[in-house]
Amino acid sequence: MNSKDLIVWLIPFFPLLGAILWGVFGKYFKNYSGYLGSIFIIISFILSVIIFFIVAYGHGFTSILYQWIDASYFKVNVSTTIDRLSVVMLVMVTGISALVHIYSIGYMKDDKGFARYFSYLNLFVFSMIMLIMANNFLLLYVFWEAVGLCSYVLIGFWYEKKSAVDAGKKAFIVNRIGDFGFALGVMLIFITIGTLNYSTVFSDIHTLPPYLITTIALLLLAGAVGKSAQFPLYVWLPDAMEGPTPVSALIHAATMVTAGVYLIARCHIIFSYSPDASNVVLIIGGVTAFIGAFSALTQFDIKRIIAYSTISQIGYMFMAVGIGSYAAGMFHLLSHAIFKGLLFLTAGSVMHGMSGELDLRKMGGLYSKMKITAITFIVGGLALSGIPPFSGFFSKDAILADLFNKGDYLFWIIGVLVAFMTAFYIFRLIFNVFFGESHVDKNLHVHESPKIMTIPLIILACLAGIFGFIGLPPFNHSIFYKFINKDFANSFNFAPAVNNYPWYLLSAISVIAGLGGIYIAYVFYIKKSFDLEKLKSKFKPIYDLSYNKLYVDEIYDFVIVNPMKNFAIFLWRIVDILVIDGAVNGIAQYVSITSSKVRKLQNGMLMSYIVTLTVGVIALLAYYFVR
Amino acid sequence: MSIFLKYILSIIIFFPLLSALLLVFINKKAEGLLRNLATILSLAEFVISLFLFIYFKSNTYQFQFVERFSWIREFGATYFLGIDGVSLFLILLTTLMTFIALLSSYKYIKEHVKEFVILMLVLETFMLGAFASLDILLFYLFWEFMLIPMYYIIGIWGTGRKVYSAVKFILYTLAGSLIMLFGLITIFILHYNQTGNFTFNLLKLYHTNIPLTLQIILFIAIFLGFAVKIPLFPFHTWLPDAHTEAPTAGSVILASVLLKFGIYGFFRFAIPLMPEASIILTPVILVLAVISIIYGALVSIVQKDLKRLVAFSSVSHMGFIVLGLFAMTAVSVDGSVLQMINHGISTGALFLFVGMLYERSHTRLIADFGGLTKKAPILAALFMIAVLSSVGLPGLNGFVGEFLILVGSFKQYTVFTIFATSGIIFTAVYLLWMFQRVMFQDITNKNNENFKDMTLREIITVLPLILLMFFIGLYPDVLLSRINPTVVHFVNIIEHNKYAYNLIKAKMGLFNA
Amino acid sequence: MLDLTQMYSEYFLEKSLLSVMPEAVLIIFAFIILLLGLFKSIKNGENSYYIALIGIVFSFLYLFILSNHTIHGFYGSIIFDKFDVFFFTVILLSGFLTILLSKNYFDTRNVLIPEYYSLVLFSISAMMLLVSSINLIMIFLSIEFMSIAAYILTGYLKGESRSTEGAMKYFILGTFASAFFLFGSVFIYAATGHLNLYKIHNFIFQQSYKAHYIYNSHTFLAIGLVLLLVGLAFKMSLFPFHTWTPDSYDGAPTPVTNLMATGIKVAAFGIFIRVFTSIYSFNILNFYNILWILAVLTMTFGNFAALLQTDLKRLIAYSSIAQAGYILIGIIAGGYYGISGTLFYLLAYIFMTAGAFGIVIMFENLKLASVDIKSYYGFGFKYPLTAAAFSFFLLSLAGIPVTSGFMGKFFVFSAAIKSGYYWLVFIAILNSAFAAYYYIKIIVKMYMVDNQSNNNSIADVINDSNVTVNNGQMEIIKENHVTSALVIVIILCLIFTLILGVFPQPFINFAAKSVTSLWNI
Amino acid sequence: MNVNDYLIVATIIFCIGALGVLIRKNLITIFLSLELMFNAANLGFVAVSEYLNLISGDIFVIFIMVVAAAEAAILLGIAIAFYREKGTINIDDANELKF
Repeated sequence: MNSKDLIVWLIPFFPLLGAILWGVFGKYFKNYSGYLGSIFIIISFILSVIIFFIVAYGHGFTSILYQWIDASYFKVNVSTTIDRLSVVMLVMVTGISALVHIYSIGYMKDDKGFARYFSYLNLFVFSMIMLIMANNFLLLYVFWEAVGLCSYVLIGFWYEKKSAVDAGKKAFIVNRIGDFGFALGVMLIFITIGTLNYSTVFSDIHTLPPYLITTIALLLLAGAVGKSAQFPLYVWLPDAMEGPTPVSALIHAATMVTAGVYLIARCHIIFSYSPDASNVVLIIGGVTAFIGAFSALTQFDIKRIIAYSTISQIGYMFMAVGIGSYAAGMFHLLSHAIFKGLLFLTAGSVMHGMSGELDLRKMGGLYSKMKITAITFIVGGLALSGIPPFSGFFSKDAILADLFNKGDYLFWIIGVLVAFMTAFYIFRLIFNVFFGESHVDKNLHVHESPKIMTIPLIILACLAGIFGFIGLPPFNHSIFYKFINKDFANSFNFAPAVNNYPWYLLSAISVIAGLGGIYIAYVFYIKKSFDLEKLKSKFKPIYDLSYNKLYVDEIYDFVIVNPMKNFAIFLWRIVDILVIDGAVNGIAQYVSITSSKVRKLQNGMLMSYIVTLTVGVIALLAYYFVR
Repeated sequence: MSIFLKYILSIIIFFPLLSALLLVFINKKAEGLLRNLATILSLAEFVISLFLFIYFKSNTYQFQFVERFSWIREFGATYFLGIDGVSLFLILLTTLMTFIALLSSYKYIKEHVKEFVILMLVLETFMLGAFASLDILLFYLFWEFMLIPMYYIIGIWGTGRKVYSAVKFILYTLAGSLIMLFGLITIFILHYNQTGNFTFNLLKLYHTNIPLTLQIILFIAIFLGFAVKIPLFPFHTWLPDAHTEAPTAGSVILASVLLKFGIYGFFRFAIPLMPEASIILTPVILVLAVISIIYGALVSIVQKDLKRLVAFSSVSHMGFIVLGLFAMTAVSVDGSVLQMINHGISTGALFLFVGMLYERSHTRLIADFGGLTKKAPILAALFMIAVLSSVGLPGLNGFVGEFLILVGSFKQYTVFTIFATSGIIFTAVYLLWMFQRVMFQDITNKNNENFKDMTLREIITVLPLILLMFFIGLYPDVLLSRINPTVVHFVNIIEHNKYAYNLIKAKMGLFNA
Repeated sequence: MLDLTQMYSEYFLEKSLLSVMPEAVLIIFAFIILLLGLFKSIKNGENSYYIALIGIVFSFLYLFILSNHTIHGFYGSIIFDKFDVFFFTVILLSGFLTILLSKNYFDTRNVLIPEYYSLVLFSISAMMLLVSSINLIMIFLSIEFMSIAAYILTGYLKGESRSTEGAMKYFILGTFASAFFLFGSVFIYAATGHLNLYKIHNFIFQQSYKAHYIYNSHTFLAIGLVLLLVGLAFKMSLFPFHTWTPDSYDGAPTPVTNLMATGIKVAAFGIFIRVFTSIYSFNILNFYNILWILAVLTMTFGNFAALLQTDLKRLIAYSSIAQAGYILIGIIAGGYYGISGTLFYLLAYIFMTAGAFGIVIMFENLKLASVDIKSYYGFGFKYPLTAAAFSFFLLSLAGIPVTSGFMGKFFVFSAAIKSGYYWLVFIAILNSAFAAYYYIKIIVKMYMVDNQSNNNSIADVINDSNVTVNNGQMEIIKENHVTSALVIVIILCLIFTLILGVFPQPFINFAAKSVTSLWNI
Repeated sequence: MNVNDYLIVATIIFCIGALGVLIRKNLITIFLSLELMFNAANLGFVAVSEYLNLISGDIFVIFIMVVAAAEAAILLGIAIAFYREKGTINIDDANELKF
């Protein structure tokens, strides 16, 4: 095990160590668990940065820890693959996690589950790192589930709240539905190719018949859709906001939910061999992007708004990877991680200041009260709505450009539309929270969050400001593309690098869309030049549709959940108890009735005994002479 | 030492019986002494059985630690013991679980302690004997008498409709095993007619060639015996009752060891004795298995009684194991063997936790719980781990076996496997929902206001299982490397017979396809 | 084939006496007891009990001395061979157990003790004679001898109407059956001209119908064999000739019931095997089918009738009918394995039955006059060892492994399958599957109860010493609900039931050896 | 006269006896019918042994007579005991033991 491997294995080691320590000896560590935990994460962040440079100036490598399963011809190792894709993700994940950890120290201060919280959080970081570093599908699947578990426990962190626990369960089960497909995909890969190692799979995948490749791709996609909260499995993410806000920031904005995108990017070869699957990805992405943005328009819960925006942003990424411009997808993934993490943390800071209030109708005019939060929030908002020079602009624009470039004009239009809506809802949020007259009830003391929370915000805000510039000069000449495309080079249908169109126009269009959104929000909520209520009533159906998230939950309940439940009850009450058990007991009944009849033969009458005997004799004789 | 190793199996089998005899002479008033002594003896038993693991040669499928003595010359029945990779771990599981069951029942069993511990030890002896014997008559002796102590345990220390459940349990299983006996005797006689000498030696009987039609009949006969034990879908209704009413220790043993005998019987007897028939009937059995998986899971969702829920869940889990076994690929069989152990550990642990809940609040209705995490964090954490291992969460033991089973069966029986895989969703649904209603949310029931957390003894009781869950989940090779040779051999036999079967099929045009 | 000249050459008295020595010993002791009974001065009960035991022991001794010889006696009407050795052993054992069980049984009942024991000895000797007789006359005589003793013993409880009624039913039916037996032998005599089993066998074997014989001798033979079968089936209590069994078992004093259930049944089977293997074995009138049907009917009836039975004595009576059905399977299976299996089963059977009756007597001493299994709750924990033993006997009757019952069933069934009676065995197996229910029901009653508030259970009766069952017999209960004799019986039966179940080898050898000496097996 | 005729006569007597046992209620009468059956057997034996010039049949008859006498004694004993308890010797009154 040389130094490189050692570093690689140390990265997940520290979070794991933390998880175990706080988990088992939590009550001895108390608040130190927070600080130590953050330190652990920072260490692994540093290590991953080192790895990043090792890879950037060297090349990727794999390192094997031990053989996990060896069942005759089914062999799986616990081993990592370190390439540009994974190191980028690594740096991002560890970085954001470090910030979130630090932030959490303040946010979760004097929560009785402090240590437990950090144990879960460390466990999550560990699982996420392993998910990224895994070099075979089974290991990927393992940690795919593991991060799901972490999100389950973290969403339901405040287990006394039924809504929280329900949300956690929902998240886990919906994810399971996705993983059902994922698992089948993994099995299919194994039985078709005979191994689960990335390298072999990707090199041999082309030998399979197309329909098989498509099937595999779609099954994997099912997993991705579940994890990344894409249509039709996105229902769990809004509810997931029941968890502590830093968790939402880390898991449900920055890292875990984007795992789906990472998966597709990781399996880009499989997808690039199956255009149909890629198109499915594209369509799902488009639909989701729109639905997310649309549902976000009318929500009042600030976290839910951001959650919907996450859904729709991931939709963007799906569109990107769907058309094969994985670089753009990854680019947006990273920048989104930053500014969405920022947005959530700031939202958390707002909550903290408002002592848990989430309804934006009960806010307003907070700007003066919590400046740092407000400013960082606005930065995040601008980034989200794709206003230059903030990171969102570059990444989103890259995607839009590639869409247009690929000739998927419909999806380009959707993209622009979504950009517009995005800008609108996020600034609706900002205006309602920070500006306008205050609806905060008087006896509530609003205050700015402590340093330990604001510093991460500032850091992230700065990142959101500058990060985008790695996307320059435009397209495949950009630093990031140059770096990352080395990994995607062998997927052949990725976005071409031609500039046969006025790209600045496109950028202009998207920027204008963004600005338009902001302006309308401004008109609505600051100038109040329209009567919103009238508007509401005018577009009532659409409004309700949006407000109730297209009734998807209700539909699921009606179509799947309830019938299933009733069927189960039927099986238990009717089939099990009535039919099968009834049959068993029925036999017993029958036997005992018969025996009660048989006993009557022995009626105590000597006469009848003699008759029986004689009859017997006659029967025997008859047997011979009638025969 | 060498002598010790030579007769180690007999020692392991009869040590508990002797311990029971020892306990007979202790005054029944001295309950504490009885309990401690029994527990210590069972622990010693477990330690002894570890020698098997240490001295087990993992590179061969041959039977090891073989002992053979003449027993009944008239039938060529011999006292013939030996273990391979499969029975090794089942024996270890048995000894461990008996120890744990005894440890778990310190508070639960309040009356007739003496009888209880004696019965438990007797039961252990017979279970071990059944796993170790390679002589069909010997096996049957152990196999059927096993029911009796279990029957007492359910009927005496059970709860609610215990008598009904106990009688149901014993009649169900007895009927099954008697019909099985019929099949076994017939094979024995057939072998005599072919070779002219009586023998119950399994390894010799393997070579009996039975005409196909008769084979199918016999397979069905023997199938009934084992299917009831497993239990497979239409024969499962004794299980919920037995599990629900049995005392914790009883449920633990029942779930973690007794159910395994069905699978073990298929593995060791039914399939190798009647390969063609089992190949022909595989589709039927797989259908039943898949039905059990989904049916069990769905029914568990709507259960109101914790134990009943776990019972149905183990119907579902055993379905997986049957699927893996009858898919008859090396991987899937590896998986099911591993999963037998896993199911033993996970479900055993679940029953232990349910038992703890019952001891504290004297109810098993899910509705009566809720919000216990606040009162009993340790219980919650460990219970959670057990639940997750039963859900088949990667990193814990359940996952490895389940995945091996599925991936192994996927090629031949894609459709079945897909249906089976859908089971993982339902499993998550019912277990997590149960856990939420029991452990999370606010305390609704006043009785749980002063709910105690786990005592040291209880922690010690479950800790081995929890550790094993992680260990097997993270490093299953320790088991697989020992199981695999046996399984590969088994599969080769079947493959060979598949060939033979195809010849037969060609000859008699069984299926025109 | 048997060389007749050689047979006749051995006819002289010593040998003849020698051939009946064990029986003779018993009869002598019986007379001794009777004589001692005349002297009122001596404490009769005790003495006669011990004398009877000594008699049995002596008879065993003679048996042991003669065990290696084969002796023909009384002009070819008695034979003493290995077969007898086995059956004598079994019968003597059952007699021994019976006598042990009888100790203290009559203390509370005013009956003549010495006569009782002498009668028991008489009937035992009659059973032995029956097994060793190979001549229809001898068979008839010993059957009657045995039965007459049994009739008296059944009605021995003076002033207890149940007992008398049982005796009466037993007597009428028994005599009726033996009338059939007689008439059957008339026809056989007419058909073959012989009363000696061997000669009859040879006659049928040669099928030598001479001109001056009756032209339709075949029909006669058929009638004869059928009626003969009726006579024997009655003693074996096969359906539909079982009707006396439950009632007289129920009415008789329990030790006597034990004697009937074990000794008489064993003797009946013994002679049936002799007759069957010699006369019926040609299957000229395919007797196998008829026995097949009889076996199925018998076991099914027995089990069905026992299923809902609550009176323990009747329950065991019915179960013994069912057992007869199982035993018959072995005889049907025939051949070396079939017959030796049957013998083994019989040996196992007497022990488990005697054990069960031992427990029954214990209950009776506990003053549960109608031995109603409803009142057993708490017994299991009040007398753990006794209850355990009882459960063991019941399991053995049910045929659960490690008990002799399983071994016997297994032996018999595999023999039957070997001879190709698949269906018969299958039915038998189904039978024993649901027969298990009523044995298990008793265990349930002893150990388990759904609601703990269960009154009038033995436990309670014992618990409060204030309770004085009718005019202070409580003391008597207290002291002899477990007598040493009972304990001995139970322990003996327990040990043998276990050994026969686990290490049957020597006993199988014993049975097999005795079978080899059997005619044309 | 052919032996068959004797046998037929014997059979008839036997059946009469059996019929008597079947239909009569009185203990004594039933026993008489039983005796009839026995004697039918005796007749048969005597006839056959006469016909075959054998002695064994006759011997058998002697024994049967003896046994019959013995049984008569037993019956009387039982009948008296029965009468003591029930005050009658009608067999229908013996129905304590049933089922």
